Formats: sequence, structure tokens, C-alpha cells
Amino acid sequence: MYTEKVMDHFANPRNVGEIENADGVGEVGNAKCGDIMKIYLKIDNDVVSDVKFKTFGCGAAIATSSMATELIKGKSISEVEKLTNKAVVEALGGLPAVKVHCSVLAEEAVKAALADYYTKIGRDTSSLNTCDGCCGACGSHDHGDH
Amino acid sequence: MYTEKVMDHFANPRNVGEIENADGVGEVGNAKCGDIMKIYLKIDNDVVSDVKFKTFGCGAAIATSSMATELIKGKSISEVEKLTNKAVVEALGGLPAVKVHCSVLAEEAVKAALADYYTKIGRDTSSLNTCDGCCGACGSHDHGDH
Amino acid sequence: MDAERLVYVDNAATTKVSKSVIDAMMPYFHTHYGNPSSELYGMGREARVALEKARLGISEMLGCEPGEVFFTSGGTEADNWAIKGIAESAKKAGKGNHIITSKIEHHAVLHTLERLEKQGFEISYLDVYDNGIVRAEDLEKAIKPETILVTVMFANNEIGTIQPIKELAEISHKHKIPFFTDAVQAVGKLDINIKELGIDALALSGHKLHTPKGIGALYVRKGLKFPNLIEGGGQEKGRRSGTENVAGAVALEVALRESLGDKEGREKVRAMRDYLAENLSKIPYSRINGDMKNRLVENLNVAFEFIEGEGLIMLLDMVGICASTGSACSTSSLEPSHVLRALGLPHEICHGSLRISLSSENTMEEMDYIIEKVTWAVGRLRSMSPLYEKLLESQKTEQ
Amino acid sequence: MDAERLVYVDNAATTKVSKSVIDAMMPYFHTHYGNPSSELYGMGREARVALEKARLGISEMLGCEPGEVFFTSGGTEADNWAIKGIAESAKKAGKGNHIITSKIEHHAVLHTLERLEKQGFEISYLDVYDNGIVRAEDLEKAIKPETILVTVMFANNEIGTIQPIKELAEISHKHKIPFFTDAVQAVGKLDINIKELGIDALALSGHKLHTPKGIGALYVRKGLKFPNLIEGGGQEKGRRSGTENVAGAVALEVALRESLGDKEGREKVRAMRDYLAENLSKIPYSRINGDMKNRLVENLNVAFEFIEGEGLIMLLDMVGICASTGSACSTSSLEPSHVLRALGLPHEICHGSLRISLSSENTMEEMDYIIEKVTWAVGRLRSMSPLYEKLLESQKTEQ
Ligand SMILES: Cc1ncc(COP(=O)(O)O)c(C=O)c1O
Ligand SMILES: Cc1ncc(COP(=O)(O)O)c(C=O)c1O
Repeated sequence: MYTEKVMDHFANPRNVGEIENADGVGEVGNAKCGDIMKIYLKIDNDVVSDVKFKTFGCGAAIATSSMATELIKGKSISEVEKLTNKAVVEALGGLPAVKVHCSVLAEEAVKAALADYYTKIGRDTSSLNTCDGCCGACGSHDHGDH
Repeated sequence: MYTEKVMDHFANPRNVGEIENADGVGEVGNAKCGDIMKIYLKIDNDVVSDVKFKTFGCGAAIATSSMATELIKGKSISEVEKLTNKAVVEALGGLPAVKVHCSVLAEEAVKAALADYYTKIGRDTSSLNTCDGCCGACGSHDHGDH
Repeated sequence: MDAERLVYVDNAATTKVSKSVIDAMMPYFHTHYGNPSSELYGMGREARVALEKARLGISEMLGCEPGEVFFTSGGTEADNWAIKGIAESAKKAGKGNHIITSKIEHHAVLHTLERLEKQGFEISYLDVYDNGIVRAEDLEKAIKPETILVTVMFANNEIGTIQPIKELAEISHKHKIPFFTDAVQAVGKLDINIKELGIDALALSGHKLHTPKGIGALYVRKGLKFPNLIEGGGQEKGRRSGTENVAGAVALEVALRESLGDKEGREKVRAMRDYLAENLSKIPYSRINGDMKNRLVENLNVAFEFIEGEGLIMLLDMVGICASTGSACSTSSLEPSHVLRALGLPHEICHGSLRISLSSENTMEEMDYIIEKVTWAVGRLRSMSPLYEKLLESQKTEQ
Repeated sequence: MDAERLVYVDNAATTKVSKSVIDAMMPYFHTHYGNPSSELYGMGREARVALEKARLGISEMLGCEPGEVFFTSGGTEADNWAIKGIAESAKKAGKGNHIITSKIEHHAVLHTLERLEKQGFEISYLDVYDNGIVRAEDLEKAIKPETILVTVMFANNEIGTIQPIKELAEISHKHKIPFFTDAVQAVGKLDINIKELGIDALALSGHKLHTPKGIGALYVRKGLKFPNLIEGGGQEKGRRSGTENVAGAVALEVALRESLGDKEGREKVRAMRDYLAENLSKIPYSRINGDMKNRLVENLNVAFEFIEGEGLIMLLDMVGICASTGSACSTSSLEPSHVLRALGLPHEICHGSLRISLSSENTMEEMDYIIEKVTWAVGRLRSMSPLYEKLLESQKTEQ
């Protein structure tokens, strides 16, 4: 059911951990739904110089978190703003339909961390369109393609 | 489904054939129903000195005919009058429920041959309670136990 | 008696499981025995992969999509599911209550329809004339505004006649009626391309093709929706629940592939069948039942007058030949085969029928043995038959 | 990673077909492969004899009559048939429309009931409290004049809890309501005497007992009549049509006999399970789900807080352990197991559940391996878990 890429990111997740005194921290999902993702960002000169994650969730949740951190590491925050769940899914070589929501959560977690950073430095967060919901459950907005 | 006795009487039927100038001939059943039994009797001094049969019908029809002839051969006609389908079934060690009608037919064929003999010699046939029907189909009288 | 000898020519009833099928199943018994729903670990994934590979192979061979193939426990379940399902969904949708079928369907179809009849459906039975084949124009005439299903078998199990499925499907579709076919006797024996034929649902069974008993499948055209027969864990895309018979599915794929691939075997079977037909026809007062052209090469059905089929089969059994009959006596109903009666044959001829159904494992030498033994058995039964006696007497009088 | 190693502890999902079962089936694949309905020749009779011998053996082991045992394609079909059949016959007879069941039934029962609900039946679900066991007095209270069926499973597939079947059957009978039980997880594992328990219908499945997938049976008390699920050739005394799965029936008898006979194996399994329970409980923030006394000896269900089960199963798979979870993520519904939720457990605990189901083929050494690897996997997932991070932080603050 999972691609080799997913299995690799599950078995050897990149960037697991915490960053002390992170510049931005985002946490989305909730335990009831079975998925929580927490992303820590270190940002230098508008570039993601370091990123870590912690995830409570299924194999796909761990793999999408890992892949999302890989996709944004070293990237400028304007690039990070453009991260989509679709990009995560594609980078993983696909996800089973019932697991696409994990990629949405990963996108949301990154955006939430970025929003936290923006808030801290007093920048407007409206460009981020964030959400901290339990994605499988909220149904309140559409993330396209899933 | 068939007992060994039935198989033996089917594979090696006793008394198959015709008797020329028989004293009594009885034929019951019809081709449509798939069973016809014809019994030939030779009667000397009120004793069945010879008996032959021809049967169109299933394995049980052949076996019951064969057994019926065995049961009456050498018997006095008063004994033959008492032949029942039940006796035939018992002598064969039993018959599948759907095949009991064959034993009824065998009884009827013997009675019909006897009736033919009685008619020839001018004896009353009412004691015989004969029928020449297609037993599975007629449903007009009850032969007990089947 | 030749007790040692065994000549199995009842392959329309069931078949020997072929060695290659056993070999193909075996790993799914003792090595990859996982539950295909347990996809989180290797053993479950292996089972899932095997199941889907089997489905894909079958769909390719039948000319449909893998997502249109649902495994069942056999032909009977597939027949029940399709017919009851389509009827139920028509009822729910407030559509009509009329179903058209043929007079020579298998009991899996006929008894299912009888059940629906009790629930208020009306069934029309298409005639098959004396050759055992439905006429397309009769279907056209039988269709009413209330017709919600046409179900006609692909090939008949007793007389092997092949129905004009493509025409029947076309006529059904012209009237927007789904067309289902019980293809249990046809799949693996005929080249069937479901899409080309335009079939909406099709039932098949493995044990007629050298798999174990207990596996079959239902093809359902994408988009055709009807209620499940069996609810539960949501297997088979939620349409047929129950832990999937992985080994059975694998067996079905292998058996179908072998059967379709063996063109040589088919020609051999045809030659054997024709040889048998020619020689058994030489027995006086015999006749072949069902069309000889539009017919499975595996099948021969001969009727011998003045005798009854059960005795014939029992005598053949005594010499090691396994065959079958449409005689009443072989059933519990005391009525001869509805298929033979549909041909317009009188009861007495139906009673004397013999069905021989070959497989490519049979040999020409066995055909000679069968000819010899059938001739012997028919003769023996006739010598006991009062009907034959009458015939001979009447011939004497005529002379 | 220890790719060579394979430790299968998901025997409640399905089992390896045992060698003796394969050996017992084999002759029915390639030697006595006849159709049991072809009783007119030896090969058919052999199949019939084997089928009826299997039925007799099973009936003796279950404490019922052979005529009360009907073979099916598995547990799901048996569940569907009994429940839909009893409901349909009640409907026809103009009886009530109320059915009582438990909250922890298998989907084969629950989804069948949901289907009936759509057709106007009303379903009451008995609570199982925090130990996973129905209370007889709750059944008494739930019964209404309209109740036409009580269906409560014998033993649960996820947590292994055993229900008070005898009391439930007695209460049902006091009110003249038939009592059906899905005993798929119980048959072969518990000593079940149907007559003593007073059960009216009971479903079982072979592949939980080391037969191939695709064979099961329904016991129906003599005199209890309800419509067929599958119509056709009239097999199984006219109640379940379709060519009988002879090899499957033989397999079922052998497997049941072996399972019931292996008292030693059962004690070994109990010892292994208890050892596992003791040691896995040592992992902090873990808890055992379901009553430990009224429970199948094969089953252990543990929840580990702060982690999610799917990842746990995947990590165990990486080290060759096959087990399962009631986590939402292992299903397509995104809801954790209804069984664990019925115990009153919060979602987050359900998510972290691990089910281990043993067979007598497992070894104590494997238990040590499982303990080691589960401890490792839980630790690893917790080290990635933001929930566990929070816990550790809160503990720091408390100190
Ligand atoms: C309790 C229970 N009922 C029913 C079933 C369904 O049985 P089967 O897989 O044989 O259809 C299962 C297992 O899948 C089960 O555990
Ligand atoms: C034409 C036809 N339909 C249906 C069936 C039933 O198939 P199964 O025995 O797999 O249930 C058979 C054979 O028994 C058949 O010949």
C-alpha cells in the first residue's frame, strides 16, 4: 500500500527532534483523530536553516512530516509559503487515498510554524491561510486533489 | 446412496426375461414417468413355479423388480398376495426416500400379474387392490411407509 | 468389470484439480498465508499482491478491468448476487418487475428467479427450440417497459449449446436493460471478450476449470451498482465481504490461463467428441441432443430410446466410466431435465440421456473404451426393457 | 533489522494452513475430486462420503446433529445468512422488527444489521462495560415484544473476551426469541457444546483454525427455518446451493479436531500469552484491554499511550513480527476500533493498541523477541511523539 519512498521516510525519518529556542513552532491535529504534527523552524535571513519535527500518527503521518521537513530545509520562507500537500505526496511517490489527509496535515504544520514565526516578528500571517484542525474531521475547507 | 444389496440386484438382476405363454402377466408404470415394470408368472398348483421380469427404469426399479421376483418365486399365491413394497425395501436393506416409489411399483406389478392370472382363471381380483398407475405421479392412494 | 480403470468424462459437473494449480496454490497455504487485509506487514501484503495479480490476470483474459472482477465462493453465489442484486436495485428505484431468461438456465439462476417470482417479479422464459438455442428476435419480442434484467446463460451445462450472447446483449442495451450471463460453462472454453460482447455482469466458477471447489467470480461492469449479497469487513471494494480466498483466486487465474492457452487440447477434445458422437450415433434408436455446431467442443449429449439413464450411468460406473444423465431418476424431483424437455423431447427420450463432458486429459483410447461400454450397457438395459420388447414385437408383426 | 526472522502472531486475522490439513485435503483435489451430487458413480460417492463424514465429525465435536451443520464459504456468509434469514422470516410472519446485539460484534454482523436497519429493523446494542463483556441482565432489559433475534458473538476478535452465551441464550428462549452467535473466534478454542448452551444458530470459519480461506459453516437448530441466502442446485439439503467445497469441509473437520484435541498446545499458548502480558505491561503507560479472565488464551490486546498503532505494526513488520492494531489508521474509516471504543477508552488510547493473537506454533523464545521489539518500537515512536514530549515536560515541571 505504501511506496518505497514512504517506507524509507517512515523507517528512517529525517529531521526528527526538537529545536530549543526555535524561531517558529507549529502544532496541528489532535490526539483524538490520531495525528499530531509539531514542526520546529530555525530561520536565518528568511531561510529555513534548520527544521525538526515530532509526530504522533500513522506511518504516513511520520513519512509526510519527514518529507515536508526535507522539502523546506534550506529554502527561503517565500518558497516555504508555497509548500503544498500535493508536493509532499508527489515527493513520496504517492499516498493511498485514505492517507492524503496526512500530507495536508504536514502542509498545515509547516504553515503553522511559519505563522508562529511571522507572529513573533510581527509579520502579517494572512498569506498563510493556516488551520490547526484535525483534518480528517474538520471538513471545513478544501485542500484540492485529495 | 444405494445399499450393497440394491447394487447386487442391479448388477446381477435375478429372473430377467419373459415367459412364453405365461399364466399371468402384469405391467405397471409408464414411460413418461420413467418406470415400467412387467412381470410374467408361471403358476402350478397355486404356487409361483417361475417368474420373470422386464423393467424400464432406474437402478432401484431394476433392483426392486429383481428382489420382488426372488421374494415370490416358489411361494404360494396366497403368500404372494401378501407381498408389500415394505418387504421388498427391507429385503434390499433399504432404499433412498425418493426411490421408495420403485418398490411400490414392484408390488403393483406382481399384483397386476396375479390379477391377470385370476382373471384368466375366473377368480375374484378384489383382494388384490391393484393399480396400474405411474406411482410417483398418481398420488391417488397411499401405500404406507414411503 | 474393469475395476482398475477410471475414465472421467463428467467435466461439466466438476474437474480434477490440475497439478499446476495445486503447485500455484500451495505457497498461499503454508508460506504467504497472511490475510490480504493485513497490509501493514509483509505477509499480508504478499497475500494482497497475489490476490490483485490474480484479479488482474483474470480481467485481462476476460477483456475487462481488474476493478470489475469480484471473487465469490463459486458460480452459484455469483448468479444469486447478480440477479438478486439487480432485481433489488430495480425495486428500490421503483422500476419494473419483469425479468427475461431462457428455459435452459442452471438451477442457480432458475431457483433464484423463482424466489424473486414469489416476491412479485414476473419472469419470461425464452424458448430454445429443438436445437437448444435462444433466438434473438424472441428476446426483442419479450421485452416490455417493465423489463429490468435479461439473464441468459453463455453455454448450457447439459447440452453444451452456445447462446448468441452478443446479439442478446445488444438488444438488451437498445432497451437500456442490463444483461447478465451465467458463463460458468463457457469461461475458459470459449474466447470471451466481455467488453466486445457488451455484457453487464457475468458469473464464472473455478471448479469447472480444474481449480478446487469453492472459488468463482462475478464480473460487474463499472458503473453498474446493486446491493451486496454478503456484508461485512468490506473486502472486494466493499462489495463482497469475507476474508478473501487467496489460494482460490490464484488457482482461478492459473486454471483460466491454462485452459485458454491450450488450443491444442481444445482441438484434441473436439476430435474426441466428434469421434464419440459419430460412433455412439451408430447405436440404433439414439439421437444427439442440442445443436452440434454452436456447441462447446467438450460436450456430447445422446439419448438412447427404451432405456433409463440412471441404470446406464450405474452400469458405466461398474466399468469405471464417470458420466451423467438428465434422467429424472438422477434427481430427487422425478422429473427429467428441464433442459431436455425444453428441446421438445418427450419424457421417455429425456430419461435415456447420457451426457459426456471431456477434458484435454482424456484420450482417444478412452473414447474407444466408452463406445464399447456404452454400446454394451445400452444393449444390456434394452434386453431388460419391456419397451424394447414391444418394439421388437411390433417389428415382428410388421414383417 | 532482522529480515530473516518471521514471528506470526496475528492468528485472529488468519492462520497458516497446517500440514495435516493440507495432507487431508490433497486426495480431494487430485483423486476423489468428484462432485458429491454425482452419486451414481464411485468418484461422486467418495466425495459425498467425505463431505458427510466431515459434517458428522464437526457435529459431534460441537454437540449437535450432522443435519444441523451447513457448509458455507466462511464466517461472513454464515453471519449474513443467519441474520438476514431470521429477520426475513420474522418479517414474512408479521412478527416484530427488533434485534438485539452487542457493541463489539464483527463487521460481518454489524454491517448486516445496518443493512437490515435500512429495511426498517430496529437494532439495540448491548453495552460491554470496561471489561468487554455483555451483562445478561442488560439483555433481559433490552428485550421487547417486537424482538425477533438476539445475536451476540461468542468471543471477540480484537480483545478475546468471552460472552456469557449460556445465560444469553436462556434469556432469549424464555422470551421465545432465537439466539444466534458468531463463534468464528471461539470454535476450536473453547469447548462448545451447542445443545448444552441452547444456541439456535452459530457461525464458524475455518481459516482461523488452520484451514485455507473460503470454508465455514452455519449450525442451525433442527426446526429453525429461514430463507436461503444462496439458491440453486439444492445442495446442503436445499439450504445452501453451490457445488460443495469437499476439500474445505474435510479441512475444517481435521482442523477442528486438531485444535480441540491439543489441550497441551492451549496451555502452552496460555503460558506464552500470560508471559507476554506481564512483560508488555512493564512498558510505562501501557494497559491491557478487555477482561483477563473471561478471555481466549490466544489473545492479548495492549494499548500504549502517546503512540499510534499503525506505526507500531510497521516497525514490528520491519523486524519480522506480524501483529495487528485497532488504530484508525489501519482502517479506511479514520475511526479507531469500535470494540476499543465500546470499552469506554478515549480515542487516543485506542489509537495505540496492539493485538497479539497466538497459535500453538509460537514459542516462548518468540515471546522474548516480541517483548524486546515491542519495547524498542514503542520507545522509538514515543521519542518522535509530541504527546510524549508534552508528558515529559509536564513531569519536569512537576518535579
Ligand atoms: C468474530 C468474527 N466474525 C466473523 C469473521 C468473518 O469470517 P470470515 O473471514 O471467514 O468471513 C471474523 C474474521 O474475519 C471474525 O473474527
Ligand atoms: C451453467 C452453470 N451455472 C452455475 C453453476 C453453479 O456453479 P458452482 O457449482 O460453482 O456454484 C454450474 C455448475 O454447477 C453450471 O454448470
